[in-house]
Amino acid sequence: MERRKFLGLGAGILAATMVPMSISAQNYRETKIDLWKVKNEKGKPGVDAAIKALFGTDKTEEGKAKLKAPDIAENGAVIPITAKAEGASRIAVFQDANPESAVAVFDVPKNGIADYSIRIKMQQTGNVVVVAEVDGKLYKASKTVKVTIGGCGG
Amino acid sequence: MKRLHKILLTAGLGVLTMGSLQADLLQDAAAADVKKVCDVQANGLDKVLATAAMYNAEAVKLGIEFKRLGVTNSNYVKTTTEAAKAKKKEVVLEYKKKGKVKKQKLATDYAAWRACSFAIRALQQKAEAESTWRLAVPGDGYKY
Amino acid sequence: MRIKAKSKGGVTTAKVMAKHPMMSYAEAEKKGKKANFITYVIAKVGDETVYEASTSQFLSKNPYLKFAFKGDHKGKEITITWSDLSGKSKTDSKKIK
Amino acid sequence: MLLKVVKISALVAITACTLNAGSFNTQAEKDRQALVTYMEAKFKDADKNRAFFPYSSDDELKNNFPKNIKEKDFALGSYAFNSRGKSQYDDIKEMPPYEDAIDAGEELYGKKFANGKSFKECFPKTDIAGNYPYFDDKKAAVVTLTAAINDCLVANGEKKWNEKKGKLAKLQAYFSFQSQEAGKKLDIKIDSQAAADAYERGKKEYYSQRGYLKLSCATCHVQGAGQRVRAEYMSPLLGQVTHFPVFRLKWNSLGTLERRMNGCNKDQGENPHKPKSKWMKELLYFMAYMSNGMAVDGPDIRK
Repeated sequence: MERRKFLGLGAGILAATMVPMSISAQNYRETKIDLWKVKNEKGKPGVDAAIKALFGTDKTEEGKAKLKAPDIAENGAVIPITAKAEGASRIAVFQDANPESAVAVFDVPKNGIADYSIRIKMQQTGNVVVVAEVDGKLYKASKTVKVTIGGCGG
Repeated sequence: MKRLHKILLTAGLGVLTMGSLQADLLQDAAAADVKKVCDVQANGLDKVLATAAMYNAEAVKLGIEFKRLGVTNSNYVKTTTEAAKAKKKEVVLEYKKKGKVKKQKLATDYAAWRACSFAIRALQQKAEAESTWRLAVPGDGYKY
Repeated sequence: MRIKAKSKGGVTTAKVMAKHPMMSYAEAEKKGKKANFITYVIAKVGDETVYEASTSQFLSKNPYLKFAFKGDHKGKEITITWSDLSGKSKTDSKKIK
Repeated sequence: MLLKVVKISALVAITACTLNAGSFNTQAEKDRQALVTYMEAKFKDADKNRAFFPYSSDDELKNNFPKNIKEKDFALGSYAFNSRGKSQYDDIKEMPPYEDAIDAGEELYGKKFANGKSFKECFPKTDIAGNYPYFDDKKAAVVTLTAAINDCLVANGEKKWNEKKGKLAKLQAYFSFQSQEAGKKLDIKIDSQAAADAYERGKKEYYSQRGYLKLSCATCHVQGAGQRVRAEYMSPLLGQVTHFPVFRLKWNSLGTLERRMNGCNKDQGENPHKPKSKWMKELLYFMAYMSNGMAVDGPDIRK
C-alpha cells in the first residue's frame, strides 16, 4: 500500500520536473535495476561495468569531476566523501571494496549545484570512484581509501 | 575516655595486622621466581594450581586481576583445576563476547602455568609499581 | 529526519540526516535480519525539485546528505522524502533559515 | 560516651580543615601545570621532537602533526595532532550522529518517575557536567555524574541504569551539551585532606602498570600520547575527560567515560574495574583534575 502511494508521489514529481535543461528526474532503482547488481569480484572490480550500466559507456576523461575522500578512513562504517563537478547534469559514486559497486546516483536538477556530500561504508581498503556527466561527456575521478580495523578500546 | 583509647588501640592493631598480612603475600609474590614456582614439570600440576589459586585470590582482592582475550585469571584457575581433577589433558575456557559464548582450548599444563604466572605477576607488578610509578609523572620523577 | 537548511548569498544549503539502519545484504545475513536501506531521496521547495538521489546499501547508518541549490529561499519550506527497499517512505519539512 | 567520641572526632576534623584550608589542591595544581608544560613542549614541533615519536614516518611528522599545540587544543584528544583524522572529524561534526541523543536526554530529564518526581529534583541545574566528579566529605567518597544519576534513580525508587550506554549516556549528553552551551569549564574541587588523598590514590593508579601487558594508563596517554599503535594515535591525558559522553565510530553508538575506561582496562590485559568501584571513581577524579579549567565540549565524536 505504502509502496503504491510512494510510486504515485514519484510520478507526481516526474510531472513537476519535466522542465527543459533538467534531464527527466528518475529513480534509478527502478529505471536501472541492473546497475545495482554489478558485483566487485576478486581481482575484477565491477566499477567500469557499473558505469556502463548507468551511462551506456565506460569511456571517461580526467578533469572536471572532483572527489574529496580521506587517505585513511577513521572508520570504514562512516567515510565522509564529497563529489562535485561544475555544470554536471549527473554525478554517480562507485567503489570496489564492497560486494557491489554502485553507491549513489545524483540527478542535478535545474537549479541544483553539483556538489554532494555523503557518508559511505567500505568493508575494506579500496577505490572510491566518481563519474560526472557534463555536456554529454563523462569525467572520472578516483581515490584509494585505506580502511583499517579500528583498534583501541572496548 | 579510657574506653575510647582502648577502642582506638584495638582498631589500630586490627588495621596494622591486616595490612601486614596483605603485605606478606605481596612480598612473597614479589620475591617469587615465577619460572620455578609455576613450573608444572618440577612442582606437579596440583601444587602449581594451588599456588595460582592463592595468589590470584589476593590479586582479585586488590583489584589487579589479569584478563586475557576475554578470559579472567580466576576463570583460568577454576577451569584448569576442574580439568586437572578430571585428568583432562586439555582445558576448554569459555567466555562471553558481545553476548555470545566463545571457547578457547589450551593444554592443561600450559593453562596451569599461565594461571600461576598471571597470578604472581599481577602482584609483582603492584609491588614494583610502588617504587616505579613516580618515574612516569611529569613534574615528579619523569624527566624529558 | 534532521534537516538544517540555510539561504545565503543566493545559494541555499541543506544538511539532512535520515534515521535508518541502512542494513546491507551482507550485514543482514550476519545479523539474520532482512536487508533494508533507503533507495531514493528527493527534496523540493514548493514544487521545484532541488535534490534527487538514488541510493544504495553502502550509505552509512542514519545517512547524511548535504547539498546546495541556487536561489534565495529564506522563509520557504524544504520538503524531503525518502523511500526504502521495503517500500516504506517518509516525508519531513523544515523552514529554510 | 559515644557522643563524646563523635564530638572529639568532629573537633579534630574541624581543626584539621582550618589549619590548611584552601591548600588541599596545591599538589594537584602543580601536577596539572607540569602536565600542560610537558604536552605543550612535546607537541610544539613533532618534526623537531622526533625522540618523542619513534614510530612516526617523516610524512606524518611533517604533514600530519600541527605545530604549537596549546593546552585548550588537547580537548580534541588525538585529533589535536592528527590533521587528516581531524578533517573527517570536522565533516562528521557538520551533522553529528549524537544530536538525537541530546534531545532524548532532555526528555529523560523532564520525565516523571513513578513517584511523580523527576531528575529536576536531583539536578535543579542542567549545565553541571563540569562539576563532576567531586569529593563528598559526608560520604567520604568521590561522586561521579554517572553515580549521581543512578543514586537519584534509586532514591526515587527507580531501577538503576546501565552505566555504560543507553539512557544514562543520553542524559549525560544533555547535561554536557547544556554545559557546553553555557560555556562551562571543568571545575574540579579538592578542598579537604580526604579529597586530596583520593586524588593522590587516583594519580598513583594512573601511573601504575597493570594487566598482563604491563601497561599503565600513562604509558599510552602521557609518555605514549601522540605515538601510533597500528592506525591509532594515542590520546593525551590532558583533555581526556572534557568531551564525554562520546559517540565512537567503533561503537557506532554513544557511550559514557566509564565505558571507554573499561575498554582501556581490557587493552591493558586487566579485568575491567566496575564503574561504581572506588578505584574507578578516584582515577576519574584525578583525570578530571588534570583537565581542570578546560571547556566542557561533550558530547563529541571519537574514532
